[in-house]
Amino acid sequence: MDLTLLMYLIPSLIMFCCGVYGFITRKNMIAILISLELMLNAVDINFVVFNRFLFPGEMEGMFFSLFAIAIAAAETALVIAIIINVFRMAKNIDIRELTKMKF
Amino acid sequence: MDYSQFLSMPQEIGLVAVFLLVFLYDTFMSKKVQNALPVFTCVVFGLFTIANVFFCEESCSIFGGMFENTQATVAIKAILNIGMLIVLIQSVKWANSEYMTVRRGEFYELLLITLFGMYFMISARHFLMFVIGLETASLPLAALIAFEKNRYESHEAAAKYMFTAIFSSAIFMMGLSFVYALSGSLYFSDIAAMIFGESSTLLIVALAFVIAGVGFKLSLVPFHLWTADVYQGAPTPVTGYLSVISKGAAAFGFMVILVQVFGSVYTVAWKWMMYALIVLTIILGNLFAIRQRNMKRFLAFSSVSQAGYIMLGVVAANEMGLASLMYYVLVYVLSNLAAFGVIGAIENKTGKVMMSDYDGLRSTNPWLSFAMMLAMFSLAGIPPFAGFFSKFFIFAGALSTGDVALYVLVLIALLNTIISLYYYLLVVKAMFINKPGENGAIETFKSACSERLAMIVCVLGIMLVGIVSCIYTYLVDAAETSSALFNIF
Amino acid sequence: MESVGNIIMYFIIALAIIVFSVLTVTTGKILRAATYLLFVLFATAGIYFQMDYEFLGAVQIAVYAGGILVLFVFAIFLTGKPGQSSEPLESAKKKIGLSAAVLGALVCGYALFTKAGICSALVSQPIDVTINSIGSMLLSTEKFGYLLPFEAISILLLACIIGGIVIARKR
Amino acid sequence: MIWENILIYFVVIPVLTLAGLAICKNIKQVRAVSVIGATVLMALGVYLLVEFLQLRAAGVADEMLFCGDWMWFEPMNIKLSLGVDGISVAMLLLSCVIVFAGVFASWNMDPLPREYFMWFWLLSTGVFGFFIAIDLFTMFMFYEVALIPMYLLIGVWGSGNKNYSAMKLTLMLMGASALLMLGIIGVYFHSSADGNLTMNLLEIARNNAIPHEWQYFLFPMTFVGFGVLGAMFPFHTWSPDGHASAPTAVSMLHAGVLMKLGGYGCFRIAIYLMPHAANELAWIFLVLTGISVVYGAFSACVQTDLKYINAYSSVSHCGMVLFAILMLNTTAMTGAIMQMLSHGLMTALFFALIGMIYGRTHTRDIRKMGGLMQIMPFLGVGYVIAGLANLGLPGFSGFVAEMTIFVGSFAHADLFHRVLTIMACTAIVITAVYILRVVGKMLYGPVHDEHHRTLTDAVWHEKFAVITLIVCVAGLGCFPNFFNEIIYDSFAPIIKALGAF
Amino acid sequence: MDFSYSYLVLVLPLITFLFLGLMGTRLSRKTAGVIGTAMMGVAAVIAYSVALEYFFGADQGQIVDGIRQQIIAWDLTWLEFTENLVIKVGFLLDPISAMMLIVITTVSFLVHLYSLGYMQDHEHKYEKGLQRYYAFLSLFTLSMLGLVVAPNIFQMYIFWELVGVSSYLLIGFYYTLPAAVSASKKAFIVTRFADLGFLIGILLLSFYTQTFDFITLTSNPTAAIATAGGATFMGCSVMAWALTLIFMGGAGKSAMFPLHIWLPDAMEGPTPVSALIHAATMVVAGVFLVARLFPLYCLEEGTMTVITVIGAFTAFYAAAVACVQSDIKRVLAFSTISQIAFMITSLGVARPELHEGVGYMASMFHLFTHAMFKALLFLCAGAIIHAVHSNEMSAMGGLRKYMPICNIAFLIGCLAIAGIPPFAGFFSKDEILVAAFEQNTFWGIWMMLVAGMTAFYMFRLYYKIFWWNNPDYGHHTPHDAPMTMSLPLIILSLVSIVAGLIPFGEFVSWNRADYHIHLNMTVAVSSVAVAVVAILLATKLYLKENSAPAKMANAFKGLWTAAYHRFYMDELYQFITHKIIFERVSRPLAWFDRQIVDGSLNGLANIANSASYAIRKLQSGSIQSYVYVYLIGALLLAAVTVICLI
Repeated sequence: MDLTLLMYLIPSLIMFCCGVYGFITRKNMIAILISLELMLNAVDINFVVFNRFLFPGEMEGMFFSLFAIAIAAAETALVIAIIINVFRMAKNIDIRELTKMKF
Repeated sequence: MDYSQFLSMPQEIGLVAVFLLVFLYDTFMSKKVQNALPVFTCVVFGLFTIANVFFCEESCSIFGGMFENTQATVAIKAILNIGMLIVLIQSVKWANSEYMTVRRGEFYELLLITLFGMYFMISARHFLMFVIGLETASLPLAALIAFEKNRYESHEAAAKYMFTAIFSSAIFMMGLSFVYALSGSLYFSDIAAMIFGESSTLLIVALAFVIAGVGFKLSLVPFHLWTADVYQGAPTPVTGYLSVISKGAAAFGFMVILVQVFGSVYTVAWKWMMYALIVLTIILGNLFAIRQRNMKRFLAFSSVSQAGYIMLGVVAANEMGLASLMYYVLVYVLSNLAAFGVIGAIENKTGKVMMSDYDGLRSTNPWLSFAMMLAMFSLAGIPPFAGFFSKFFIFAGALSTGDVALYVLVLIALLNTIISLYYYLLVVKAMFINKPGENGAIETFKSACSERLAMIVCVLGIMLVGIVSCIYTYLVDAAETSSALFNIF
Repeated sequence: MESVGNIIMYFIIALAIIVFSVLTVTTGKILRAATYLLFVLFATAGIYFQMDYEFLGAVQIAVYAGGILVLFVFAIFLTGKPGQSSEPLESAKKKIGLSAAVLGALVCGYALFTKAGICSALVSQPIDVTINSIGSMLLSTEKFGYLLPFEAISILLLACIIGGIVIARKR
Repeated sequence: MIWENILIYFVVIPVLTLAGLAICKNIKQVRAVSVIGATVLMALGVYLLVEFLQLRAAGVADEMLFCGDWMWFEPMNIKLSLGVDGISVAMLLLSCVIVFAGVFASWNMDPLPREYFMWFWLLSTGVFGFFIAIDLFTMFMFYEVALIPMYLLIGVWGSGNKNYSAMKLTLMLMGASALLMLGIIGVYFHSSADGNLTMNLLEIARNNAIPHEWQYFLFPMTFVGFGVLGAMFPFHTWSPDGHASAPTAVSMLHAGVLMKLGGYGCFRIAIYLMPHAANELAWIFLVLTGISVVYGAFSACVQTDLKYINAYSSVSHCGMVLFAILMLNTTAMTGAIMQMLSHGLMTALFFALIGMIYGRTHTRDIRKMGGLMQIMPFLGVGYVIAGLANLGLPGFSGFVAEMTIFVGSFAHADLFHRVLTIMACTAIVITAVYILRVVGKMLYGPVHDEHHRTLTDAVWHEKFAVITLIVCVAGLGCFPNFFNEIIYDSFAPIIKALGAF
Repeated sequence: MDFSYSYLVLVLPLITFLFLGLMGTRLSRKTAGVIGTAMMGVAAVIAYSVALEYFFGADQGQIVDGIRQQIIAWDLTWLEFTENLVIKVGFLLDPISAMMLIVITTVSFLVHLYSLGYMQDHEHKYEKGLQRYYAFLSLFTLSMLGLVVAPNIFQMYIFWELVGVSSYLLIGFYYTLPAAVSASKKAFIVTRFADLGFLIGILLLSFYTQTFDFITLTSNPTAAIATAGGATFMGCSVMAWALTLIFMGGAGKSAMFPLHIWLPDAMEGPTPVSALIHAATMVVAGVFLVARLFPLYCLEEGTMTVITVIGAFTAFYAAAVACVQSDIKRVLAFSTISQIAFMITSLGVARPELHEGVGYMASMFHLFTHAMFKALLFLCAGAIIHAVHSNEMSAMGGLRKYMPICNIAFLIGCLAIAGIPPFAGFFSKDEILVAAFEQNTFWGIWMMLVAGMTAFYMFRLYYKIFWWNNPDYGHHTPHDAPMTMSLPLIILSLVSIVAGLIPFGEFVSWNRADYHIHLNMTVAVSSVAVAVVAILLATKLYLKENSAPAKMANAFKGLWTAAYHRFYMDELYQFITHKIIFERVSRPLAWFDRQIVDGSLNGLANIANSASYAIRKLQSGSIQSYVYVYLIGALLLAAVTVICLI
């Protein structure tokens, strides 16, 4: 039995979709952020496995993942700062707090 | 290791220098002169903007083709610089308000960094570079949006912006991973060569994800839903910045990606995708805008539909489309910033942002209403103001392909200008025709020098940019020297 | 033919990713969600190791699992009682989320599945992913050199620091 | 240099007047500046006419005289091209007269006279620019410049349901100009077979390169685009509401000049540049405009608001213009131009009088007026004259124009056209019905409202405006051949283009 | 001496009109009247000199080979439609136009003069607006002269319209009276409707013949007809259509059934105006028009039949109505209609081959004499109305004692119209009857019957005014009119007596050659007999007040009422205009315009608005729904494209 590309893509895809699901359904902002991390992580996996399986001679995919991790870290930090600020004002971090502006 | 390549990107270097100057001034200058920081920034950035005009170096492609400067990129960056300068001047008053004193240094630093990110979006010829540019352009913006700490809306807007931005960048990168799977490279030129003739499902999905990712920045329908809330929540100078500068940069970058990378699937796929998006964007943007009574929200939806018009230049996918796109961005920058200038001035003074507050403004503040009217007319595309010319050229650009489908598209867009005219006229009506409401019109006030200066620049721009034809001519030249972009066609 | 160890390893990793991902987004308690995320991240690092990108795997563990997750935990503690379980999800919302996820999976899955070479096996040729080569590529200005992104991302990080300060600062 | 061309001054003067108004301090200065501007413009118009006639008399047979072009947007080969033929000269003169009379008709504009006049002059700028330009882009630009001031002129200084009317008018006209823009760009991209695209009318016509299938698409675009402004059925509804709400001078200018842009554009752009489609599709628009003619007249019969009556009458008369243009022969087209001049003057006169009457009685409902002839004889007589001119009394311009149109249209060899002509002819009877109905109800009979007895007759500036217009109407009606000869030759190129198919 | 000075005939009234119209209010009323009259007098003198010069003057080519030539005294190009179709304003002299010059200027001058007296109120103050009155009279004279001397059909149409409008203005002279206003409106609109036919006729005619010129058209009528090349429309030749339509214009102006309804109402105008416009001159324009194009008409048998039938019927109809009217001006108005119908019939039955075209000559002759005696009758009526301040017969009676001059003049007029020799009417009417008998005995008898009715109703009128009873006039005793009014009466009486003796046929005939009138004794005697019988009947019934007329009216109540109401023609028109045109066409159209055309636009706007409202839920404010839309959008974009590609 060979480990094929597909076999690695399936968990990544599921991870991604879980992220989507989580984003849409969760109420807690941090939970939503966690879902986002799942999505970003899935993208990283994709890059890496594509690189390794299809273009083993180069390392572009790997480098992309490398930078993506850095970016994800930066994003997370910023979002958490914002969440904490929201918490300061609204005293909770329910996503439904963020519907003051609409229509 | 040829580090001299950095010298081929003087605009970025210059911008970093400006950033450092501001940073150092903010950090090390004494309290006494701290109040001059906004003016200092304006002056330095102004010098930088002017200097840019004189240091237009030759086109170059550096870092192994990762970064490219052409006359077109120089031009669009110059346009963004002008917009940035106007935003900086407009915000002097705001930045000098008591509340802002402690963080105005950061305000300018963040603004400059965002601009830096946009430079990269424009010049990047490698997807990693593009993503970094995109993130650099959007992440600090979230901080800027959340700048007004004691306004809840500000935070709500920041949160909305951030969540959507990360989600969209996840989608975008997902798309990129597919592209990578297809081509094995992230260099634009390599990808284009690799996917030539390819029209697999994966490519289409990748394309859709890429469009969605950048469409988020441009707020194309259906990727636009964050726009209104964020515009409303953000501090007005930031809203102005968000609505024009970041949109302009994204539009250019978008065009480069679609044309250079995906040029080979133009007719098969993305022409139609963009077609659908443009129709949706223009129509829905307009429909949403009709009902808005908050000026900032109103302009948000107006800018959504304007984005649709800008995209007409993209679907044209030729030199003329590119030139018209840049021209449109320039005019749009001036017009929209004029509008935001007025809104900002009034908000600074009275805190009022509803359209009904503007009733009878003409009788108390004739010049403000005049500037606002010009902005509205320009946005609506009424001659002899610049907006007319930009609309005309963007339509002409789209039609220059001779494609019958585009005629239909342009027709739809043109018919939608009627709706847009309707709501722009609503503002004019409020100011000029309506009688002041129960609380009376906004009282007469003298806006700050800086605000007036910015307004004058915008108004002059609105009046002259159209009639003075050399600007458009220059942009066409610039686009034509970048015709390597269109090689694939 | 892969070595059995690799295969077993793969299945453990895949299973961990799938199970913990699902758990992350379905668990009611936020702190548990963070913990499950940690497992997912570890598993991901496992894939990187399996792909021979040891450096990347190390970064994944250090930055993600070590850095980001700690941030999460801090945030969770800052914003509420950690053990608190949120109210149950509305089923309408669940359906919506599920439909989006499934549709996404279908589209992406179909697209990937029709891609040629999707079933290609791992080529076990040795690849040059030494720290040495990574380092030199990271600072190269030639093609496939990453000096410019490296510099650019430093500015991004700087911006995030400033932004974070601005947002989090009390005044 | 551009300044050596006399035509550019038709734009320069309004712009200068505009600038002058901007620095005015009080109403006296505003009036003075406006009057000076209008007078200079009038003089310029007459001078142009004389020069033009001299050149023609000297045997200069160019299609357009005083031509000149200056590169504007080089990448698209857009030039600022100027030039006039007899038709443009006639239209320019008309505009001069209306603007001149309009200034006097809005003598006591209140509130904000300065702003009012500024918009007024901006509108004029657009109108003049449109008539002197022969470059599609320039024309289109000026066309839109002329449209937008209407919104504020009606919205701020109008009366009645002004917000609705102003919005409707602006949106409909701008909607039409949207079609027009598409049409113009389309024409541009097919303007030349060898890739030297151009916006210049004459060059496009000379190249004659627009493929027939494209003409089928672009002709309706441009024709409808201009036709809306020419109040073509079923796109005429902006006109009644708009006119009813607009202040006097604006109605004058709008009906008198602006609606003429429609007819002028229809034939100068739509028909001239796309003769094939014009030949093939004319029948559709003939039916529509034929409906306009009769329909407008019938609708006018039951209106009770003076301005509505006149607006529907304009629909009918302007319909006649387009109708005649579509007959595609010299006589009918000459008639169309005559009708434009005539309708411009007459309607301006009408609206001026209505405005003056309304300014006194504060009602425009004819059921609430009566016997005004006894109270304000000057306005009454003026109104009767305007009415008679409108219903086509010989000696006034309307008769000449309508007869030329009928004779020309009837000369069409096709039975369909002739039957339509006869149907259009019936409008002259219906016109008589509604004109006399108003005259009878409003001016004649016993005084309806005793309060009206205290009203005064016209004052000098009003008389001046009215007399200027009456003289022009009668002049055109008594000496038509003078104008006929100015216009007649200008159709040769168009007829030639049409004949090529 | 050539005829170029004839332009003065037109220019003088024009100057008068402009002068009085523009400056009139600065003049006193009397001055204005005197100026108007004087100028008219001068114009009349010049017109006489032109006409007499034409008929009797030294040879300037008026007569060639015994045929009077058509001379164009002068012309100016007024408007060029095409190379062929040119409107020239000119002056055509031929027998009928010269004759008309005399008629018009004579009557017009007398009316001008008469009006000086008539247009005063009790205190002998001139009426308000007299300047305007004279201006309009001048305008009318100008237009009527322009009409008759028109050398081309388009000039005729132009002046045709102008007489219409001056008629309108004069009928509505008392513009404060609603009746006058509506009468003027009616007159204008009905004639305008008829003119539509005229216009279309002109268009048709000129389309085929490529000329407006009367001389070209009539000098070779066969060729002109042939230009149509036998084209037909709905079964009739287009030329027949053209000529019938042109006749329709004439019928409108000449108040032929069914377009006659405006004329009785037109009596709301001042009586001198009725005399001038609605009796003597303008209403015969239709006759003149047919006469002008006679060579063409006589080639289209169908059209001629139409003309005859309409004429004959109208003559009878109007006479019947006139028999029962109580308003003296109405009686005269219907009498006018009837008499004009005589002329029309006469033209209708005229054929070149029948008795050398006697009908044509008779028609013109009757036109001439009728102008004189009908003007006389109207002016008398004016004097009477002036005296008793009422139009109604019931307010009169026994006036012979108070107004002797008027009595005699009116009697002369009645005798003339009744066709009693040797008064003018006898000769001309006799010729008409001859012409009718020539063509068809039926028409002869028919017209003779109508002639008898004429005699009856005229004498009924006469007796009712001057005899009948003797009411009490109170202290406003009627008296004869002042000299300015009486003089015209006397002049016209004299003319009415002698005009029949003019050898008219020598001047006017269809081919402009000499034509010798000889009385057809059979017809003459029988027609006189009929007239005498009718007069006797009238004498029996109306000389003294008695109840016989009322009994008769009761006996034929239905008929009488119908006739009194003019056989409900007005009501029919009212129905058509108000119920059909206004209620069924205009109002629905206006509704359609508001609701459908405009409504659909407003509907579009509303759709946009409600669409805007409907989609606001999309902007729900929740990030999760935003993201959902975002994702679905992206996926759909991909999916749809993929599906389309496959």
